[in-house]
Order: sequence, then C-alpha cells, then structure tokens
Amino acid sequence: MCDHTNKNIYLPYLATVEEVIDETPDVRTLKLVFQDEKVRDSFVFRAGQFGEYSAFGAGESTFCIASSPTRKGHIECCFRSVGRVTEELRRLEVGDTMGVRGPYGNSFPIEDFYGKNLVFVAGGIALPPLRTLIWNCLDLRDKFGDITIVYGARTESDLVYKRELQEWQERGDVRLVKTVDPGGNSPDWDGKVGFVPTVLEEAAPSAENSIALVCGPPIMIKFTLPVFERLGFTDEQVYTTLENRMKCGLGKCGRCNVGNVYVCKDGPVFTAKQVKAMPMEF
Amino acid sequence: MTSLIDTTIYSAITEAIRVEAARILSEGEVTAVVGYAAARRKGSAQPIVINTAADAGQLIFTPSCVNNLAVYLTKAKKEISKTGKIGIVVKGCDLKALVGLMGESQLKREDMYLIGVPCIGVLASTVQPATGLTAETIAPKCTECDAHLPQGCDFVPAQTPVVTKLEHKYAAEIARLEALTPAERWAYWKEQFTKCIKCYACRQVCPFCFCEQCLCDRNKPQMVDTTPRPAGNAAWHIVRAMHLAGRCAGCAECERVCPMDIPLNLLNRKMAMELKELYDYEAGFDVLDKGPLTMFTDKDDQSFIK
Amino acid sequence: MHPEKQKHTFEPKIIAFVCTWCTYAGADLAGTSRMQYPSNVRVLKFPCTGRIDPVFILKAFQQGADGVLVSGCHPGDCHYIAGNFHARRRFAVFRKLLEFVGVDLNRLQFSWVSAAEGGKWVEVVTDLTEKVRSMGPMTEFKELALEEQWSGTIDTPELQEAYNAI
Amino acid sequence: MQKYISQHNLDTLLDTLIKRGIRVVAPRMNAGIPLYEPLGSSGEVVSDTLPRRSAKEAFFPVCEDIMSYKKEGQKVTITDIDPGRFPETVLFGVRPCDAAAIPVLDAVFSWDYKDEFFLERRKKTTIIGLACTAADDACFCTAVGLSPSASKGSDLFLTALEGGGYACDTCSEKGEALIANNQALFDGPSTSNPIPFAEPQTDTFDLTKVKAWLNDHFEDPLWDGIATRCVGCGACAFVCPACHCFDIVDEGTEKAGKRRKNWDACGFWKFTHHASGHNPRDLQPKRYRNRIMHKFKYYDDKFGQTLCTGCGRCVRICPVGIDIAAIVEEINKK
Repeated sequence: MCDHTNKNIYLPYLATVEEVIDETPDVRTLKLVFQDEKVRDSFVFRAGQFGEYSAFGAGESTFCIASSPTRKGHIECCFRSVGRVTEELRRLEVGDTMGVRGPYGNSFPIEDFYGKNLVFVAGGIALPPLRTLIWNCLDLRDKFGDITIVYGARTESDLVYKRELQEWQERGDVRLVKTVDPGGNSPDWDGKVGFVPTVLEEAAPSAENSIALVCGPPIMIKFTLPVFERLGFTDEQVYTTLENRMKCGLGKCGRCNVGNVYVCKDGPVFTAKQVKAMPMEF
Repeated sequence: MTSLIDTTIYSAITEAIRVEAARILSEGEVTAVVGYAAARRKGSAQPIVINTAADAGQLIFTPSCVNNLAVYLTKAKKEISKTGKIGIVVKGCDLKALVGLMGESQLKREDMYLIGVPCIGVLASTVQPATGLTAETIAPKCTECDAHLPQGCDFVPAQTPVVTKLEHKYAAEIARLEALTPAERWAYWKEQFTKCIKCYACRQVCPFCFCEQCLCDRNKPQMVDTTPRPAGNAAWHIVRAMHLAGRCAGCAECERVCPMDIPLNLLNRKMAMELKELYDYEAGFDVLDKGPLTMFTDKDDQSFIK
Repeated sequence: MHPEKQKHTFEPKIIAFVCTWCTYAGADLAGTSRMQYPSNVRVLKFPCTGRIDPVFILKAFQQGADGVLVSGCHPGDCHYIAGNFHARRRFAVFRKLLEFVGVDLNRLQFSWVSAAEGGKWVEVVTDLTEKVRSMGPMTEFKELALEEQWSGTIDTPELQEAYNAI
Repeated sequence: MQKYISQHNLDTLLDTLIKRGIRVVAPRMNAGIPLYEPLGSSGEVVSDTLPRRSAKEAFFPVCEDIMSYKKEGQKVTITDIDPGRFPETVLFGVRPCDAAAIPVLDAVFSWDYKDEFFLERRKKTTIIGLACTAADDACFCTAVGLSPSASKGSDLFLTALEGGGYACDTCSEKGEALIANNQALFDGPSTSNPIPFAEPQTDTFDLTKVKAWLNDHFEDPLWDGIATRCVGCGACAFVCPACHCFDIVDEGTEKAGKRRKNWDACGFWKFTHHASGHNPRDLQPKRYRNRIMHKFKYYDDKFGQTLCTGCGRCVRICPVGIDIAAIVEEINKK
C-alpha cells in the first residue's frame, strides 16, 4: 500500500519525463523521474500495480507501472494514444512535467512463484503489465525454473518493446516465442505466424510445477484460458490482470466493479479461478 | 376550489385501447405495443412494453399517463427490439414528436401502428399522481394544447375531447420574461441554471436527443464543461435549446422530468415562437422532410447582418 | 504614419469567426493595402460560415471574449453554394436564444464581407471594437465562471482574489 | 437525558449559530423547491416537506475542487486544497432517512484510503435530526429497517411535541457539546407526548432474502423487464442520500485550471465506457442491474450495510416511473 504523507489522496506526485520511446506508431513509453527527492526514495511498488497518470488540463488515465520494481529511481508507463488524456500525454517531450498517483491495486504474488516454471502469454499492448514481472523475475533469475514468453500482436509493427524482445531472445535462460497474426508478417520475419492461443498450444509448455500469466484483450483471454486447461493448468495456476475504466484508483468512485469485486482495490491481478467466479461483466 | 376537469372519457378510452391492442397483437399485425400501465403508487402510471394479447389488459389511460413514449422508438433506446411493426399509444403532443422523427427519417410510418388518444390534459409533474385533474394541477403544456385529437393515426377511440379554455401558462411566462431587461433575464436564468445538477434526465427523455454521443459527452474537444457548476450548466442548457430549435414538438417532457423543476420548456417554446415568426414553421401532424433549420430561402431575414 | 494611439483604460477582446474564402481574403486585402484597424480582434478561420457552430460563439464568450464577430461571404458568393444561407437562419435563431437568456446582442455582430471589401472589414471591426469598448468588459460569463454550488465553496483566497480581479 | 427546547428557543439557537459564523444548513425553499441549503436566518426553515435533494450534499458536494494546477513552460505547480478551510457546519432538520445514510457513506470513504474531503466535513458538522411526521406513498423507510423516529446518524435528535417545542435526545458528544454551549435554551424533559410519526404503508423487506436472490440471479429476465423502461439518466442517483459515485475531471485553460470531483451515476452509458469503445455495461438492463446489486448486495458484501434508506426520492423523481420499492418487493416475493 502507498503511504500517503499528505492528506489529499487525490493529489498526484510530480514527475519529469526523462526519456520518450516510440514502441509503435501510436504506442509510446515514457520514462519518468519523480521531481520530489523524498518521493523518489519512498516510492515502492510491486509488479502488477498500476498508477493514475495526470496530463494536467486533460485529466487522468490508468495504466500499469511498466518498469520493474527492482529498477529504482524511475518508473515507466506505456500507453496507446486513443483518448483525450493519452493524446495530451503523447504531446509531452523530455523535460516536461506530468503527474503520477499510486501505486494502486494488488500485485503478482511473486513470492509464491519461487522455484516454479513461468509461462508469460501476452497480446498486443498488454505486454507492459507482464513486462514489469518478466524483468522482475529475470533480475532474480535463479529463483525460478524455466521461463517461456509467448507474445503476439496483429502485425510486426504492433510489437512493443522490440529491443527487449531481442534481448530476451538472445538470453539463453528464456524461451521466447514471438508471433504475429496471419498476414501480419513481413518476408524476413523470424518469429511464428498465427494467433497467440494456437501458437501457445504448439509451444505446449508443461503444466507441471508451473504458473501461467496471461494479459491481453478480453477476446484473447477468452480463447487462451481453454488452451491452458487443455495443457493441464488448474485455475489457481493461471493469473491475469483485468483492465476496467477507472477514475480514482482507490475504491471510492464506484465504476470499476465487476460484480462485487472492485478491480482497482481487489485487483487488477486475479487468478483464473477468481475471474471465473465473477459475473460476465468485464 | 377550481372545478375538476371531466375525465370520464378516459375510462372508455382505456377500454378501447385494450381492445385494439389485444386485436393487433393477436392478429400479429404488431410484435409489441408500447403503452401505459398502472404503477405501485396510487393513481400513478408508467410506460410498458407488452408483447402478448393477454397483457393488453394492463394498458390504461389516465391523467397520470404523462410520458412521451416516442423516446422508446428512437435509436437511442437500444434495449427495445425493433423487429417488425410496433404499436404505440400517442397523445397529440407525443404524435408531433413522432412526426418530427419521421421527418428526420429516424422512423418509418409503416413500422408503427399509431393508437391516438383524444386527450383533454394530463397532470403536472409537481402534483401527487392520485390528485384530480383541475385547472391548477394540469400540466402547463396542456393549457396551450392544439392537438387534443391526434390526426393520421391508425386507430383513435371514438370519444371526442371536450376542452375547457385555460389561460396559456407558457405564453404568459415568456411575455413576462421578454418584458424584463437583459440583466434581469440573465439573473433569472442564472438562478435557474445554478439549480441544475447535470442529471441529463431532460436529454434522456427527449425523443429528439438520439445522438450516438452527445456533444456534452465528448471531450475531444471539450465544448461544454461537464461539472454541474453554473457556468457548465448555462452552456449545456443553451446548447440543448439550440439543438432542439425547429425540431422540438412541445411535449415538455424535459420540464416534467427535471428534478429541480427548471422551466426548460420556456427555452423551447421561445425558440418555437421565433421560428414561427421568422420562417412560419410549427410542429404539427404532417411530416415535413426538411425542418426550418435544414433549409433556406433567398428571402430569409438578414436585417441583423451588416 | 501610425495614427497616434491613445492609451485606453479597457482593451476589449474581440473574437472574429470568419470564412476563409471571402472575409479572410478581405481581411488579407485590408492588410496588404496597409489599412489600420484595432488589434483587439483575434481572427479564427473557418471553411465556411456554415461550419461556424453557435457553440463556438458561446465558448468564446465563456472564455472571456467581450465581443464576437461572425463574418462570411455574401449570399450567393458561398464557395459551398448554401453554407451562408444555412448560417443566416441558424444565427438568426441563435441570436434570439442569447437575447432571451439575457446576453446583450450589441456584443455579437454578423456581417457579409467579400474578398474585395477590405474597407468594409476594417469598418466592421472598428465599429464593433469601439462599441464594445464603450460598453465595457462582458461581466456576465466571467462572473458566472466563478460561481460555485453552495456545498463546494470554501473561502479560498484564490476565490476572493479572483472575484475582485474582474 | 432527554431535554426540551421550545420553538422560539430553537430559532434563537439557529440565529446565534449563524451570527457566530457557523454555516447552518437546513431545508429551505429555493424558487419553490425545498432544498438543504445554508440559512440566512432561522425564519427560512421549512420542516414539513422532504427536501428534493438529500443531505449527503453537505459532505459529498455536487462539485468541488480537489486540486488546482498552473503550467509555466515545462514546469507545473499544483496547489492542494486545505481541508482545514471547510466551514464549521450545523446540519439542521435532517430527516431520519437522510441522517441514516451518512454513517453508511463513512464506510466507503474511509475504506483504506481516507477521503479527507468527506471525512473532514463530517468532523466539522453537527447533525440535528428531526422526526418525520409526513410520509407519502413513495416512502418505504420502514421496509428497509429504518423508522420515522430513528436517530441513526444524528448527533442531536428532535421530536416535535404536541403543543409546540421539541424533545431532544443527544446521540453523540457533538450533540452534548451543542447543548452544553447553549445551556440556557434547553429545559428539562417535557411531559407532552410527541406528534404522531408518519407510517409508510409498505411491508418490511427481508433484506437477507433479497440479497440471497441477488447472489445467484445476475442473469434474470427481471432486469430486462424493468430496464427496458429506464432511459439512463442520473436523476435517481443524484437525489439519493446513499449514492456516492463520482467523476474526476480537469477544467481550465492551457495555462491553469482546477481538478474537480463531481457527482456521477452508473446509469450513464459513459460511466464504464472504455476509450477503446468497449463498454462492459453497454445496455441499460446491465446498468440498472448494477444499481440494485450495489445497493442491496455489493455494499453489503463489502461493508455489511444496505445502501438504501427508503426515502422514496428516486421513486418520485424517476422520469419513467421505475419504483425501486416495487422491484425489491417483487424480489422479496420470489
């Protein structure tokens, strides 16, 4: 939980944009450094938590904290510019100021994953919520079994974190399976071609002593969960994050609920078992 | 105590509507009938959508049947299945709204089976549902009604409405406001708009507010402030009145449903008066394929233009 | 040969919504002919008067304009044939609405200025600026912007300083 | 120990509070509508009708600034709102159905994160409840476990007595403090009996049975039956004493502006609409279901309380006559 020294729980921390990375034509990653010295040291978060990012004059928007908790001193956020706030964020250059509120929500129970094999499955722009966990695990590599990453997008240019995909591919201790939807590949594409669920079925990671982590648009999750069942994963072994419209991020404004579960307070990280218990309203 | 307006013909009208609805449902001429049914509170009524002839018995028509049911046929109301012909119970003012919607090619006449109602008036929003209909408790719009007997419907009960002459409430209020100075009018409207809490009931019940995404729900660009501060409220109500100019049929649902009793229909009646004066347009029973603000003549007034 | 510019106490803010084919060209002509006119006017270019939505005029007044000018092609000259005819009706009705709500119509001026009428543009802008200058700032919308609902008001110094800044 | 205050002394009490600079909020007429609003003088109080909007507004304003920002070049300075400056308030003439809703809201506004905007105003406000003597057929407070004489939520509870004056029971230290500060205006307990309380005619709902039904009827034709009528406005949520959902929006120019928190409602299509176009609650039946579920199930799951006090405002105000009491009654019979 974040310790709010000041009393106004809606007041954001100010952060300066240190680096701007264009992942795809409309997806951008911003590297942020908190302006206030005290906040820079005291800001502690866990993989899977999210923040409310302010573009002053436009409002706030909700994305996960994309950088790994093991990397101190800065945080990263990755967003696609679709709405008013994200388009305003896109206009920020290096040195500009924006606001960050958080960290909010629960996180991946990384301690329970020690000693287990990990299977990361992500689609399109849903890699960032898993990327924070991937880097977290890679920084503590010896604590885990083998790590498989299945990541796909509509076309090659839609793949985010291309540099890191390269890095993961070259590492010996990670099995990366890149894919693009049929027809999205260019001639010299070295990854697979096919939808993420089918590619996952081919990769067929073993369910024995392993944890699956899924993140993607609702349609992808709907087709990926059955694949995991066929591969022998039980519902407790599969984790996912839900993306609902949020405003306050701390359980007050009443809009992110799926059934009686507040995605911002009781989530965003849930096991497949919890997701199946929720009514179909997300 | 002012005399009760004789509403005995409403029970005969209720009977006629039930028989007609049962007939068109059982013969399969319509897939559903949108009408009024009794609600829990004594004397109150609520809209209802019935699909079987057996349910036709629930239909009623009383002075509490105040809703304009046309809103249920617009594309804003996605929940009601629009397969096949739909029957709808319409008062004169509601029918004018339907005619306006047909003019804007939102609805087709052959998709609707119109059950007209000879209406002598319904209750105002400020009275309890069970009170009797008198010159005091009647809705302001009914004091100026010229559509007691709807025209061009598929079926109208045989009753003829006996109408008592009533003092026109809106015309009097508009005249009073026009006599004030601009500063006094601004103060009056500022006080009214300050009461608004942006619940958008006026927009959601209006048959002509069928936009996919209302100007006020858009934030790229943010033309109208969303917070219910007086500044945002004033902008909202001015934009609403402008977007309904030349389209509003005078069903005064916006004024009826406003939780804060803001006299919203004054704005629409004033616009209607201006359009009558400027372009001789008036909401009526015959479908016009072009509203006053979607057409022009080269002799339009331009005295205000340098 | 600038005319001696007297120091005025109040400089009105005038917003001009103009159509690009006629009035903007007319204003351009006024410029190239070295005609002088008050610099209080801020010109916004639109493809046609038909594109000028009444909510723009409302937004201009809300954001602090003291006077608004809407100008376009003469009837018949419209590049899009009927843009100014529709606009004519729309603004005739919108004027009545603003008048009914209590806005002083002297602050809202409509005009037809063709591409050849640089002089008329200067004349329209100058008249409106002087008229609005004599009327003083438009306080209605400025005061309205500071009004709060009773439950949300706290006597912040900002609010006080804003009130007496009008 | 029950005390007594005459009508005259009560007016004097309110006037002295106003003179002392305390904001006295009570039902008064505003352009023909009874509303909870700050009083100019005690004469303005109207205590025979239920105000059109609820008393939650004294703690959860219809719109309030939560931050302001100024932008210069690449730097932004944000200024916080100092909760210390919320005015001292006495909320007078609060009906039991309004007063009972306020402690229910305490739960969500202090769930882990303390919303100082709400809680600070709560600390600075003394609530003087007034027993209810006039109910119409929309009221159903007795159906949800409350009563016209329930003092829940009030710091001081007045009961009108025959022959004028009020019996007052203190329900909290704030109430005692108010009496202590104005000792002279209060007398010993009176013997005359109270004016008969109102009797809403609805039979009591078995809220646990209603909740049990809701637990496993997320998909049910009941929702389609009601919500085809609902037109999706926010009137019921805004007049409700218990509804607490809000929106946060930035308003201002490029250079400076305010971040404001204002009322929002789950009935609106925009409430859960994603920028991607996806909307988990796209049709009105899903939205209306969420309203009933939140009031009679979700809030109970989270905080063990029902988010409805039976004031009947939503029943009176609904543009299309949707009656929450009739719906819960129907569920109660299933």
